[in-house]
Amino acid sequence: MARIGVFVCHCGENIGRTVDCAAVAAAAAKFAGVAHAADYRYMCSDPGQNMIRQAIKEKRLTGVVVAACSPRMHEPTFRRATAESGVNPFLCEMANIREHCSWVHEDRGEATRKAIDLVRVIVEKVKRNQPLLPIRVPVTRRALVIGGGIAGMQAALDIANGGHEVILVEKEPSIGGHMAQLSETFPTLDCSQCILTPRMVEVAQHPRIKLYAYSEVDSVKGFIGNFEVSIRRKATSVNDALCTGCGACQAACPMGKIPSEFNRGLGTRKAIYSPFPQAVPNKPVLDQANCMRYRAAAKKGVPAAQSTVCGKCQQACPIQPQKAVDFSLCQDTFVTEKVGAIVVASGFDLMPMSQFGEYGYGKYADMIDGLQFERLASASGPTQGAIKRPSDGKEPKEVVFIQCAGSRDNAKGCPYCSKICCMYTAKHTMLYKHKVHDGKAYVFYMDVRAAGKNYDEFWRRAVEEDGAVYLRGRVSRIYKRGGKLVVKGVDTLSGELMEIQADMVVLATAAVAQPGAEQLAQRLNTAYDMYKFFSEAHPKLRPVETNTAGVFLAGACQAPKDIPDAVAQASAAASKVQGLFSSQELERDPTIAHVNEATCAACWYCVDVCPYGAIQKKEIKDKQGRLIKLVAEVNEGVCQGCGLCAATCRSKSVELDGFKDEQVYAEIVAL
Amino acid sequence: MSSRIAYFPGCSLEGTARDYALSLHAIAPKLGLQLEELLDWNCCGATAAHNLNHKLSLALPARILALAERGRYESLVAPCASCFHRLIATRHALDGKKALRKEIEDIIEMPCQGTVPVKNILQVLLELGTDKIAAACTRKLTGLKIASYYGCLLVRPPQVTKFDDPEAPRSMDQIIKALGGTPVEWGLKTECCGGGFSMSRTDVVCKLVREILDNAAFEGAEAFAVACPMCQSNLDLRQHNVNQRYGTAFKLPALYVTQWIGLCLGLSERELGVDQHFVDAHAVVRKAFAPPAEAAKKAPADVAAAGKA
Amino acid sequence: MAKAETETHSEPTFQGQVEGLTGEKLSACYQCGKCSAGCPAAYAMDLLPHQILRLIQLGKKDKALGSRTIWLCASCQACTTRCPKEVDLARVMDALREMTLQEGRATPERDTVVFQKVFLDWVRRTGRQFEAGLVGEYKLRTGHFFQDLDAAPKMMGKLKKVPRRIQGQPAVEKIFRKCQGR
Amino acid sequence: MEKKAETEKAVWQPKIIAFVCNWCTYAGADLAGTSRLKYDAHIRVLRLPCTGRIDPLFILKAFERGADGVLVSGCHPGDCHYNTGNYHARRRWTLFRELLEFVGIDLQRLQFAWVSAAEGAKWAEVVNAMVAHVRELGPFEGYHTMLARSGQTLWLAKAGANGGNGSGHDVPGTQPVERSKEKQETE
Amino acid sequence: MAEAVEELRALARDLLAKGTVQVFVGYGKGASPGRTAPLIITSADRAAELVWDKHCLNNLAVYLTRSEVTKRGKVGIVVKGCDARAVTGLLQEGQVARENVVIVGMSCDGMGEPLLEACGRCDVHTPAGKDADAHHLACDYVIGKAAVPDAQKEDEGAEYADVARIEALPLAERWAFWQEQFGRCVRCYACRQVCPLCYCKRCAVEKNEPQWLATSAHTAGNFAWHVIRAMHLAGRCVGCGACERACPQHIPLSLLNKKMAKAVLQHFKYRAGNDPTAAPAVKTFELSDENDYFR
Repeated sequence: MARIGVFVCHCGENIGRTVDCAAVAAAAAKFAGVAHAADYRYMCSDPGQNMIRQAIKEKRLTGVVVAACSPRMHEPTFRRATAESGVNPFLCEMANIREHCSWVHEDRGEATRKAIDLVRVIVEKVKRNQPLLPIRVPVTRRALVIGGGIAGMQAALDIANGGHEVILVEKEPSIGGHMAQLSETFPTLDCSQCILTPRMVEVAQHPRIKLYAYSEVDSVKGFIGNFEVSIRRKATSVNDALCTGCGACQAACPMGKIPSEFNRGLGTRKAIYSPFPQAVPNKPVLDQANCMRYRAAAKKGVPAAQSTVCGKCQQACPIQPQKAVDFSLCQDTFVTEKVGAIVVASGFDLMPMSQFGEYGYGKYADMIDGLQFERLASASGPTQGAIKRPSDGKEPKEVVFIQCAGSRDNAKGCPYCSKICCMYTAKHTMLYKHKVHDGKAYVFYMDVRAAGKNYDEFWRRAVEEDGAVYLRGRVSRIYKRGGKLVVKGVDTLSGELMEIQADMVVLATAAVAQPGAEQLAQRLNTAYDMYKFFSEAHPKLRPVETNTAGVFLAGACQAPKDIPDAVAQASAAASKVQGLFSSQELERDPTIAHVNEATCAACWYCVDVCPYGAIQKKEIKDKQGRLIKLVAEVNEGVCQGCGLCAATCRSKSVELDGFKDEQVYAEIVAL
Repeated sequence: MSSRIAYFPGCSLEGTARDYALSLHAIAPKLGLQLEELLDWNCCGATAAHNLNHKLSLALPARILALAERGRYESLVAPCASCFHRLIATRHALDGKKALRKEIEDIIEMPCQGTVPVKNILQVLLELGTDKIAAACTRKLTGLKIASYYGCLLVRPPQVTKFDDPEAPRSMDQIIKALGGTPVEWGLKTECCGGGFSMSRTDVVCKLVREILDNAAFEGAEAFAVACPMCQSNLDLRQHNVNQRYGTAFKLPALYVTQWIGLCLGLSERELGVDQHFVDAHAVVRKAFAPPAEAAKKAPADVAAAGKA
Repeated sequence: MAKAETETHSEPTFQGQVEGLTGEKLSACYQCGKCSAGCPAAYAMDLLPHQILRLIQLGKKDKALGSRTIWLCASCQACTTRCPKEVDLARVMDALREMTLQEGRATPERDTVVFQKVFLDWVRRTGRQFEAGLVGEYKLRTGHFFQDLDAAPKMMGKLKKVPRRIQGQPAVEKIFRKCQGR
Repeated sequence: MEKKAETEKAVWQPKIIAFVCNWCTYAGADLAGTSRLKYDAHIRVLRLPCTGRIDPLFILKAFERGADGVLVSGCHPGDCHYNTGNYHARRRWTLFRELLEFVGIDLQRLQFAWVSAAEGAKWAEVVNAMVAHVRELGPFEGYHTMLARSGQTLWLAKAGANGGNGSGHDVPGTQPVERSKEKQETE
Repeated sequence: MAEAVEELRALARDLLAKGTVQVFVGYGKGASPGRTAPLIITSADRAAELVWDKHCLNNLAVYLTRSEVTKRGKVGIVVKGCDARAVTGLLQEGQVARENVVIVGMSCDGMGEPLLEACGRCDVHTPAGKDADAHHLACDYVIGKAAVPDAQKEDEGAEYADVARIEALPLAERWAFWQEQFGRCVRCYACRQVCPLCYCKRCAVEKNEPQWLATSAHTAGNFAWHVIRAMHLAGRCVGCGACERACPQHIPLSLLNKKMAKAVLQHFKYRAGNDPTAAPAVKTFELSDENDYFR
């Protein structure tokens, strides 16, 4: 038989004025299972709390009901007091007779009657409460960072400098991301590589950062604090342990015509290559699809190691006796890492020009996108920074820059603003004018969005000092006429139709999600929006968390971002991770769901409705290990206790601690 | 080719574009195309209708669609791009819009379910297959540089016409290629010619036609291939106006794609109505088929063969 | 000085009217001007297409309906095809023209209207177009007697000399009556 | 029996049970309190983690216990503390209310609202409106008679006796036996 | 039908003999003429007992979740187009593994004499066979070709006419109507027994602590029982009507389920049992779902 103690608080006059607290206590005393009832002026005060502690001891109470303010206010207080006298804190609950009663009603009789009801409800609930122990989940204090762009590098460095191990996974042969492709950066026009490469080296040499380049996350199991990640290491045919990165193999490779991804097709690379001189790690990878030897071997159906074709790279390798170039390393390998938190920094991509029919489907050599222009302008680029147009290497005298190419364009399925184009286009006009003094730079724009420190000043400088001609309007059509690209646009401000015979056109194509983003999100069981950008847990208050505990976001994988924003978010994510890593164990609210395996019908409705993917299928086997049946199972590390599963379950086989059917039933019946 | 195609000539093919009809009827049997002229068809209302009265612009084509449905045809082909557009646009407008369809059906007093698909001539020819066309040829356009001019209404807007590419169409070029011609890659394939303004705003038409002629000529075109009476007449009839107005000397004959095919099937310019054009095509045609001698010789046999196919 | 149209709740705004007629969402237009940039006839227009749409948004009915622009639109569908906000501007132009005529407003592009009216008239009378008649009557009504005389002989060779009524003409006539509400 | 019925009428006050989520509506009701907004007292709030936790069974049970009206309220769409709980709940209610209406229940007696933690005033409005509606309709005679016919009079009698507040002595349980036992203890 | 039944017997015989299936579920002779009874056989030589006529009303899908059937191994089962929907539902809800059943679709011109009104609106007289796309349940075998054409799903009006009739009644009359109906229920649970989708190991009504649903057969308890049952079948019931046919008290149970089906179609554009790949309506949601009734 339950022995509940009821403590009614006057909260000075706040409750006492409209609720007859003594009467409430008196009524409560009569409730079945109530062993003690008292009222006091300030229950939350020390004397008040002492009353509770004493009563628990003296009256051997099995549960506590405090009728006072909102549980959102003082529940922790009274649960602590209860716990201090040896009763499980979850056996203490509050009846809200202030916010929900005394403060909102005037008639003392009605308010008192209501208060009595509210107390009765909670008494009936507490009678059925069970002691709950906080769930402790061990935390593996290692982090996985997906993506080695500026955001990923920043997050990795911050976490590593915080004293924790970091696994950094990059799908390209080198870290650096898009920032490594940029020539200069706005709004300061300082050289991108000059500020980036030291960071890359720092990452490479950091004792607590383990870098997996040319690798991708293959699968993710587990939950916050306890993830198990399988990483695919793509075959490089190069023995990293031996390779010194001398570059002899690249020099020797006869395949010279392969378009360089890093230079976005404006330059070429070899079949065995590292994407750029300052690459980190500075080890080449062999691209089998473009290697003579691998092709020949594939035709013959023999392993490349046994082929005799070419092999110049191997011959050129100075390492002795065993060559670093090793054709037997031709299979992808897998490694598994255990981590406690994951930072996604998989970055963005650009909308392909093939989507612009009205601009010729990107078939015109002299129409390039923003990143291609960066490579043209970059001192380390295919033209050593000279602005030469791709078709004939001539210096373009009239260049048209087109903003919002795909962005803010519903017809292209991309109604959002890409955020970075206004600024980098302004930068492009400057870089161009600084190198081609007699050149003309036209910019077609719809609005110039330059909110940010020194941003507006920057684009104005492009106009006022460097003489870029800004035309407000979209371009409707571009077609080739001999060596020129005819650009048909309009300046809506003057109402003038603008037809420009351009030597080169630069499209500021929309920033879109990485091709693999959707699959990655699914592997991580995190939400993504209709444009395949990762969704943050709350647009304002939880901008770097996801709805999956332990998975955080950094950089442009969440939405288009410029460098400062990406870096800031990366550091924020890193600090979240360090917060999580600040203790060995993670304590979680024990009000979670449980499945009655005996009655579970395995319809999996709970599995599908769970917002957290916290419910999985569990095999029940007999002693011989034969499968008897499947049932649903709640992962208490992941469950957040919403109870959606409990309500969805038709056979009532799922119960939510703290809000069990019995408890709710009792509450209803008590009214 | 047992599928029954309803043939909707449209008004201009009875008049200004008579040569279009002539050439189509000349090549159809040789390609095994069976076209049944839709009985008692009416005018689609063209630009005028949708300019002045929306309901009318739907009702007139709707009657045509309804006739085709009543005739249980498998498809309805309209060689005139303008007619094609009005028909398919109407079909699109009524699609899934119960109330509107009801209203229009009440106006035309016929059921109009939109069950019969509408096609333009290029679609029909492509479905026939370029290789089949090539096979039927008795002579080839020896590398003649031809600019395929599609104009507006065959391809725009794509969600309505659902045909080829609105910005860089290829279908007519493929046919020209099959005929041994050299398709010209040029920028204004789908630029507007001024369409219905031929009479009322000749100046506008001349300006647009000039740009089209200029770009085609610049890219080396020796002649045009078209599939639209309006385009044809603007390029052809207005070419001399352009030359007068702008002091240019363009001489680019504009032949219907059906006429180009016809020529390659061994038919004469007269049989195909090519002689009715304002810009004389004879020189270009002769150049294309030089040397004409053996082509003429081997013609009859092949023609017979093609006839059977 | 320009002043935005004051909305009265009794009758819909100009934008409301046009949206009603076309089913297009005109508030979507953000004035990027792509329609104007691609419009083949824009050079000859007194207002650019995007400006017409802006006038609709501002409720400037008289200025929009009084413009040459709406009559210079060749319905080439380039704007509709390329509009980033998926507004069917060609359809909007149709609606504006129809509105102009229904409200019996004067138009600066009389010839075009005449041509199209004559065009439809022949369709109503015979069920089909009678080009010879069309050209003749158009010249008569506009007074452009000497237009294209040089082309005439060759042209006439192609054209039918006498109009032919189709059996369905009464049906067509009826369609016209129902659509034109007479 | 008749006497009871009379007293019942004399003191009748609507009995309305509200099922609310912890994060938005409960907090909103707290705000109404801290803002000292006054609203009708004849509502009893039961707190749950999320509207997604609310099972139609709860609502039927509330009616069986003599509720004259039931109010369900939670976070606005998109604001759910658990991301999607209220969306699933919404589908559930869309069907459930149509079903109840289909079997003859006036939907004034089963109302739904989204009340955020910031909408103290809205909470007060919603409650007042709900109570007012139910006052107009009067006691849920239909259900009450059905219960009476089903021999479930006990709860109703109590419900009437002290003004719709239910019995102070009735402890839930299923077997009538247990119920009477409990009664003896406490009376 | 004569040749169909022979083809069916031959097929069943073959399946059992070859051991493709260990148990075969079909129709057998009923207790009285003009009736059939489910026939569950495990040996080829009993295949001859299978029948196929106008009276094969039962929805045999219900046996696919019965352990006494499934424990024997792979199951061969006879389904009509409508029953196939139930099988689809079971597949969607993971109750049946496709590889564990051999589905024999029977073309059907409609059942019962006179014809069941549901059959009048049937749009699956001939079940989909192997050639069916991923969005339809593909039967392993289809026997015969239906003589009558599939009804066109033109207007939902006809489909839900009987529901509409009730909806049209004033509130009070609706209440009275159902009070009368539910009053008659004796809680034999036949409705649950024959329902292919009532496969729960423990029904909500059997749950005690707490006993949400009263078990004794009084109106209030019955009311709650039938309302909750309708909720539990919402978006899942395939409208086979077995419950109503099984009800000894002739309570129009289909009305409730059809009301839900109507609501699900109207609000969530979903039809239960049509598409094995589709997510059941009550498992998912749309941001744009109906929201007007929320204050």
